[in-house]
Amino acid sequence: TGGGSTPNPPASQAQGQSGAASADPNQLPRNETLYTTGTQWGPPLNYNPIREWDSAVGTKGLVYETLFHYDTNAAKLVPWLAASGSWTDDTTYELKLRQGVKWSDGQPFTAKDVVYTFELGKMETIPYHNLWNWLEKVEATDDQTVTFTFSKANYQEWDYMLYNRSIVPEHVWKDRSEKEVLDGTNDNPVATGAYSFMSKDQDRVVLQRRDDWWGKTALNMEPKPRYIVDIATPSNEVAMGMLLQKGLDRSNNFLPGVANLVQGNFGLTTYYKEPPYMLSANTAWLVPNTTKKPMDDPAFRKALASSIDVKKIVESVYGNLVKASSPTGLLPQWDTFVDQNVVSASGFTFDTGKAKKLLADAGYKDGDGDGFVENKDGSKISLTLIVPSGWTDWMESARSIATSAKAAGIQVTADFPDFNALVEKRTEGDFDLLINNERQLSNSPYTYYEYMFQLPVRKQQNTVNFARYENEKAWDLVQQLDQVRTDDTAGMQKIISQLQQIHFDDMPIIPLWYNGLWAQHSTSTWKNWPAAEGGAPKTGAVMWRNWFELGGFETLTQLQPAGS
Amino acid sequence: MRRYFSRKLLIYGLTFFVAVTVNWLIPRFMPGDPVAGMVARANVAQPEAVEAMRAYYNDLFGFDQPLWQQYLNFWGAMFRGDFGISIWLFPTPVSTVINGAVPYTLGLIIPSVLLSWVVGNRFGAYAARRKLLDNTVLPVGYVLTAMPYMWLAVLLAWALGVITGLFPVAGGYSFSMRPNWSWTFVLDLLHHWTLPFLSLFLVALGGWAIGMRNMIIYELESDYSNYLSALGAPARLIRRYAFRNAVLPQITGLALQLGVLVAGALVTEIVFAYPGLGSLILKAIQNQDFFLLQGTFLFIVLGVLIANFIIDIVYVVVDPRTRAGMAGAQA
Amino acid sequence: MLRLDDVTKEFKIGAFGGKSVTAVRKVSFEVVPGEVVSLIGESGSGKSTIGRMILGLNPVTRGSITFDGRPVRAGKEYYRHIQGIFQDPFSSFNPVFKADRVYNMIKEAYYPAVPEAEWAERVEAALSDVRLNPGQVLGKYPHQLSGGQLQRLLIARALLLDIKLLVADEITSMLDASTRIDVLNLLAELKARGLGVLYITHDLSLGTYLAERTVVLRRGSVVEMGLTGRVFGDPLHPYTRELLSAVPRLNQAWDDATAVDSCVYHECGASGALIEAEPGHFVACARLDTCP
Amino acid sequence: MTTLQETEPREQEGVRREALHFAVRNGKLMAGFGIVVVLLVLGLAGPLLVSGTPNEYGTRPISPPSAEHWLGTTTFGQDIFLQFVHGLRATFLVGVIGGGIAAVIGMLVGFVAGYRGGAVDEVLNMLTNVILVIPTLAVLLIINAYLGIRSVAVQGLFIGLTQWPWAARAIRAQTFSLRTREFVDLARMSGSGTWRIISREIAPNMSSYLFMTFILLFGGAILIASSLDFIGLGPTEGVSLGLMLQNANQWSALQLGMWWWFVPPGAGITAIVGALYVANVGLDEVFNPKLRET
Amino acid sequence: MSLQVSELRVYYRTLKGEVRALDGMTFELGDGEILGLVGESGCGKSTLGKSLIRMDGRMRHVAGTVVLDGQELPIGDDRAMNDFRFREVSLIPQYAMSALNPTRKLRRMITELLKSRGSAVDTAELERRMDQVGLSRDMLDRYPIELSGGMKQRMVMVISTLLDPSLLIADEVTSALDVSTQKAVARALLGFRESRYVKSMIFVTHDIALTHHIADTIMVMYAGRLAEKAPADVIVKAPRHPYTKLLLDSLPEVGVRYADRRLEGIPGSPPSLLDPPAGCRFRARCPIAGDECAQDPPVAELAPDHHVACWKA
Ligand SMILES: Nc1ncnc2c1ncn2[C@@H]1O[C@H](COP(=O)(O)OP(=O)(O)OP(=O)(O)O)[C@@H](O)[C@H]1O
Ligand SMILES: Nc1ncnc2c1ncn2[C@@H]1O[C@H](COP(=O)(O)OP(=O)(O)OP(=O)(O)O)[C@@H](O)[C@H]1O
Ligand SMILES: [Mg+2]
Ligand SMILES: [Mg+2]
Repeated sequence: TGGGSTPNPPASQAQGQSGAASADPNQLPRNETLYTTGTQWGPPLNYNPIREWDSAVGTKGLVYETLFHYDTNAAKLVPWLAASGSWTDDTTYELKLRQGVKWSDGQPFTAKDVVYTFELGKMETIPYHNLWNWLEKVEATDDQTVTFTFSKANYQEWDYMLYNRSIVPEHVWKDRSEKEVLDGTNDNPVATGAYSFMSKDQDRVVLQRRDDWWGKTALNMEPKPRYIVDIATPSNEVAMGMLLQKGLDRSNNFLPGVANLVQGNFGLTTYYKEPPYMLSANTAWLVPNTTKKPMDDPAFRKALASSIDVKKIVESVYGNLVKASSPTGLLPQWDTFVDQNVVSASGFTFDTGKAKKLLADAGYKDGDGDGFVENKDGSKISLTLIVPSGWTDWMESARSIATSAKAAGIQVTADFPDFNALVEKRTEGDFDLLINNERQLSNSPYTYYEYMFQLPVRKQQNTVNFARYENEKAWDLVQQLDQVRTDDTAGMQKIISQLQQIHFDDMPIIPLWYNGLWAQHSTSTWKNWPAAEGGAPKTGAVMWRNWFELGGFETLTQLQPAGS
Repeated sequence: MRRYFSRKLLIYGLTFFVAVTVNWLIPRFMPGDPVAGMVARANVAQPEAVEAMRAYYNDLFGFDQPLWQQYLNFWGAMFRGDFGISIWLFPTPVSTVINGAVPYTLGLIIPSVLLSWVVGNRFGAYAARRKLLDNTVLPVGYVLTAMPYMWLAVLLAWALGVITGLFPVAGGYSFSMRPNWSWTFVLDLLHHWTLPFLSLFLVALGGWAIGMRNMIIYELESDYSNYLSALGAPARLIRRYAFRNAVLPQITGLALQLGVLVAGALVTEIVFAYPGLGSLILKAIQNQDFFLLQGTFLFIVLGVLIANFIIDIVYVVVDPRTRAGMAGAQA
Repeated sequence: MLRLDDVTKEFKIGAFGGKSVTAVRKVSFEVVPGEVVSLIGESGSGKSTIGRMILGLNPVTRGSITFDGRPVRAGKEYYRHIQGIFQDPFSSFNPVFKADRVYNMIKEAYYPAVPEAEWAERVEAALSDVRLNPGQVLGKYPHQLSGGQLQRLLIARALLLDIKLLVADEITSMLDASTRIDVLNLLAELKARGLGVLYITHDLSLGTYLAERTVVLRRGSVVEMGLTGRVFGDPLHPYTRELLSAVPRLNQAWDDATAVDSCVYHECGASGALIEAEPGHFVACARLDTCP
Repeated sequence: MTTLQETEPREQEGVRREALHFAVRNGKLMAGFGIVVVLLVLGLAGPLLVSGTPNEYGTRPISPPSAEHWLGTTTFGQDIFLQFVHGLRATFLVGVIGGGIAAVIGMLVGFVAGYRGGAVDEVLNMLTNVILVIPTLAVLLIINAYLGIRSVAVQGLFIGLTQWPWAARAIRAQTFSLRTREFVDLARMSGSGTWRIISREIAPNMSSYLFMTFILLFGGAILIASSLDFIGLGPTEGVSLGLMLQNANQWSALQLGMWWWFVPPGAGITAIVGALYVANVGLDEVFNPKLRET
Repeated sequence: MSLQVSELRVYYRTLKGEVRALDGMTFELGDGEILGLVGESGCGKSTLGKSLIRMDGRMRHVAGTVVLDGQELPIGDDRAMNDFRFREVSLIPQYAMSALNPTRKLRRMITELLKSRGSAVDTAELERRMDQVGLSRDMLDRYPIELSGGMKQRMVMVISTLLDPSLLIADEVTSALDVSTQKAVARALLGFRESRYVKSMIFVTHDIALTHHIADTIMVMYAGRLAEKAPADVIVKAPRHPYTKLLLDSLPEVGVRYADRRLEGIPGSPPSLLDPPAGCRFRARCPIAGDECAQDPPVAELAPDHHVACWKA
């Protein structure tokens, strides 16, 4: 359905620039096209920026845009559709919009669009509906200015909002019902971004650069690929095959063994030339169900944490493609917030002996001599660690965890239910242990601790605090953290230090390793990919959802044709 | 003849009904909640929003109704030609999803089934009772049929795709193309089709060749063959007759094979990232997409039944013996 | 002893039972103890079907068959009194087992209490009754035995049970002349001991050799029946005559004169009902007098 | 027909001896069974001879075949030969369970439908058709996916429960032609009941055919199991050749040049199934005089 | 002299050794002669028939020659025999009921068969012959399954003789038929000779009465050898060989009743052909056997055209 209904490419485009470009609109010239994969696993479904979880790649970031981007290296917001923004008082935020930005239908972009977008959140089913718990009102002071008035200023979360909400055109959307806003496929997107959708099919979405994009002049940026084809590969092996065939320029999949290829002569690059090859994107945790015995005992959880040989997982399962996490689990980008004193005093390391001692001290003994400790009441402990079936690396990791826990005397068996079954168990709290990593790098460790400590614990926990760990004080601290201004690093550090202490004392979840920002690039058509060395860009290396705002878009502007 | 057909139709209809009911039931008896999975994928942080979404989708898909009601709705909707909305590919209608995938799958299955059948039968017939060929064609045939589809597929992809670069390893057509009716596009389609086709074709080929070889040996030993050779008829004629008679059971085999081939195609499609029904089924399962599953199953059931029906008719036409009513006696 | 009353049998044929053929139509006759009734008719006239119905192997479509006044009820009890020998001795034995297994089956079913040794004696006695040398036939597979041996093994099997009626369906069809006569002689001896025999054949000379009475069957209906001497000595029905004339006889050319081409016998006598032409001699020809 | 039947009365040999005679002279049968037996022995004895747990990580990942690791190692340093011998076990187990169950159901349905005929036949026929028409692999996928079937035995069970229809059809047809044979009637006249007749008269007559059916089902079960394993719906405990194949594929063994990881499991499956098929033809030739090469 | 068979030995290879199914047969068959071949089951009648046209894989031509119309038939050479089959020697097989390809209409089958042998179908002639055996012409447009057994049998007869072979072998073509069909078929065979569709014929059966009706000469075989050969009437009325006599004695006639005259079979059974004893093979069952019978009896021509292999005859 997609292809035919998208606007035709501008006439100027047909002539192309390089002689090699074909005049056939049905066949994209290789040297002007970027082929990527690793973001979506099924057909592109819609161009609806509200559906951030299943809209076609680029809906947010390439087609629709946000007010700011976030520079992960400098740790600050970068104005995008907004020219600037500032807190005029504790609970009022004033946003200045950029001049001269136009929607793709030619209408000017104004404050009304921003107001409309945020007011959409008043609808119950809109993912950012929660914002309105602490946002009082949004007003367009004038065409270029928007004023947000808060009942409670959650500075950290607000920054997150600023670079995460796609702004939609009021003049197109204003009559849409809640159903349409949430479920609509938004077939002819009118947006501000640098690209427009050209077509989509079961396994791909094709974007075409808009040569009249406002950022060309205003930001002095131009993404280099005239076309972007994002391919939904069903599996890593296929991506690997295509990468080797040079049919792909970029794979954002986890490709096991890619280290061999990077070192070999295959024209593939990654961010680092040596382990861990990739930047870190998120933390994988071992989540114990703290409502169940004996995981309800912090001492037991600590012993469990000490029993896990993460280094072995990193080396054997991942072949050093990932890095062992710090005991805090905070991503390396958040190093400034790690309180080394707390870590050295209370942090944990892999030490089977210590794990055994912790168990013994806490009263877990192996009474029946089967090599495994029992509960204090003498009942057997037999824990099941679940990870989704088919997630090979996690399955191997789970096996490894089980092995090392057994060495410490804790009986853990790995089990691999189907993903949906696992989700159900996770939601209902019907599990012993699981592995999870559903918090990405963001502007603030707040999101990390929110995940760890959010209260209240409900009957069904959908996205956070799967451990069902209840600590009023910790949650209080998290909320305080939210209300620290984002430029107040010291203030943040103070609260985070306390949170870390609680984390170590209670071990509600056990950080294991950092998953990489999987990005393998082929240099056969495009070069100057992000890399650690020399003058290479340091911007975001993936096209995953939300990552265009974290530097992913900037990377596109720095690409160079391989021939140049 | 009329009676025969109406009876057949009745039986097929009943089979259809039961099969579809079973297919409807199976996903529903599985633990896990598709909406929960859907919501989980949305990865919405705020619990309230999650609850709202959950309620909204449960209502939308009718999961809040009693099971029997859902079942009735299902048949009702089906007769209206409405197969519901895919959960995984929300909000795409199931029919759209299937329509997009069916041409690829059919394009893969039909030629590979028919060609392997035709070629395999020829090979087998040719090899039978010829020592040299028998000792070459036969072992190759066994190796071919004994190969797991995916193993062959991956080897093909690697050898002819990655290493030699002769064929693409993924997709239904070039990622640089937009579907259109030009020769370049058609060639491109064929180019992408070749490897998946080949893997299905080769595996099936061996089976047919062997089946035919065994069958035709029986025929070559039969009374009518003996009679013809006693009258000095050349081997060519005898073989031709034997072939025709040996092919009849193979026709039944063809119908039996169809269902199995859907499964083979599934694996192949996954290996080659080919956008057919197979990949859909797997995804639908992984995402508990009841509606898409029902839709694809319905399609398969219909396909297999229709193929069987056609073959039933073809059989009556080509084999005079069935018309005389000895059908029960042969396989 | 055995009575058939208006027995009719229809078979469903066609791939899905669309059509039906009437294999046996309103057949009635009787077999009394010590009597051999021969059932004669061309191939497909329904002879075997009648035999199988009597043996309870095929259900009767209409009409009734009674044995000693009771209707046929296939089962252990019934077969204690009635046994059959089928047309094809080779397919009457399970090829993968030794031929004498048929005796063990009888023992298991009917004489579980008889000691092995005694049973072995009984078997040997039965074998010598049929003039078989036990040493030659016991412990062999069916394919190692000749047709005549097999046929006699089957007769011996029936003898092990103290049966009252034997249905012998073309039990000599594949034997050469000399073996054939041995089998016939044996049946005659059994008959003398009071056994009733329904002797099915299409070979008239064999039918007449043994039988007191003969039933001539054509296309499922009885066309003529009566004492053997009368039926063959003075055949009334044109079909019987034609049959007789077709029998090849030594020293005698085929006799074309009796073939009644002028009388299209199967179309006369729309009712097909039997007429008693002389006491005990029935014929189904309405125009007996008009036919030569 | 006639000549044959009349020849043999004078021969002192039984069919069994004769079959054996041809069996040991049949190259196909011997080669086929030979390969299967070698692999079976490898699967049975291998794990006892080669020590270690198959999934344990070794110290030398990604090494090609060598004296120390006969078939090399995986990305994780697991010894592939060790996995292979353990995998063989699982693969044979799936074959036996899946093939066995399917054969049992197929025989039951086939025998009853073929022997009883009539309405029973119609109903069973329909059941067969329904199972035939249901996309079994897909249903297997679902059952496997949601019921958390994670052991080789249960996998075999489900395969067995769905793979029988063709066998039932074939056996039904055979029974159909056997039940009209007169020895069946003779058995009835000897007071045998239905079950006794099926099991003691009809089944022994098609024993070679039944055996062949089992072989084909056995091979089929192995192939289906490997497909399931490959899509990631195999058992999660233990190793099987299919799982090895899946792992090798998921960790891109072939692309990374580790052919020694990808090739053996597939070759193993091909060898087992192929050898069984070859043996099957051999069997056919042994039991069917018409097919014997003269 | 149309057919001369001399000292023909054809053995079957089996696991246990060679079965000497034909062990030195010598006989002649004249132009236009119908030879009835009778004998106990397993005595080698079919083997003789097969040897003359097509030996199967197990058969081995050990010795002896067959000369047809002055030409020696290469009976051991399957390929070379092809030139003679159908044109010179033809066959109506015992399995006539299943000898027709079930999936071809008859007309087409016949056309293709003849074409493959390099002749065209003469439809008029074909139909005339069908008329002669009482088959209606529309049979040609039917499938074999649509014909009854007797019809199939007659159809095969017509087909087998289309090229007017000089020798026709009819192997037990009537044993499965009922008397009236039997009669029709036998008549048709006679008619074929009359019309010179075939010159001479070997008619294999175990129905002596029937043979007597159509054969000019009857040859009695016993255990792979010739026992007696003589004009039909002579055999029936004045047999010389003890086996022939006993065989005839055991024939019931219509009207003969057990009660009136008890017929007797021949006691004993024929010897195994695997390793037949030396001497007369009937010796063991022969009521008049003497010491000389331990020697092979020569075939003696006791009267013109009356050959007997017996010391006592
Ligand atoms: N099981 C069956 N199903 C359908 N038709 C049958 C069946 N058995 C017999 N018939 C038909 O019933 C008729 C009588 O058959 P039956 O076997 O009784 O004949 P018959 O007199 O014994 O012949 P024959 O001399 O050849 O043995 C035939 O037309 C036959 O085709
Ligand atoms: N294929 C064979 N292999 C071994 N021996 C055979 C074979 N065919 C026939 N014989 C043997 O050859 C001998 C003659 O067989 P043949 O078929 O010629 O007998 P026949 O006289 O035609 O008997 P019938 O009257 O039963 O047809 C028999 O003893 C038989 O055992
Ligand atoms: Mg009969
Ligand atoms: Mg013969």
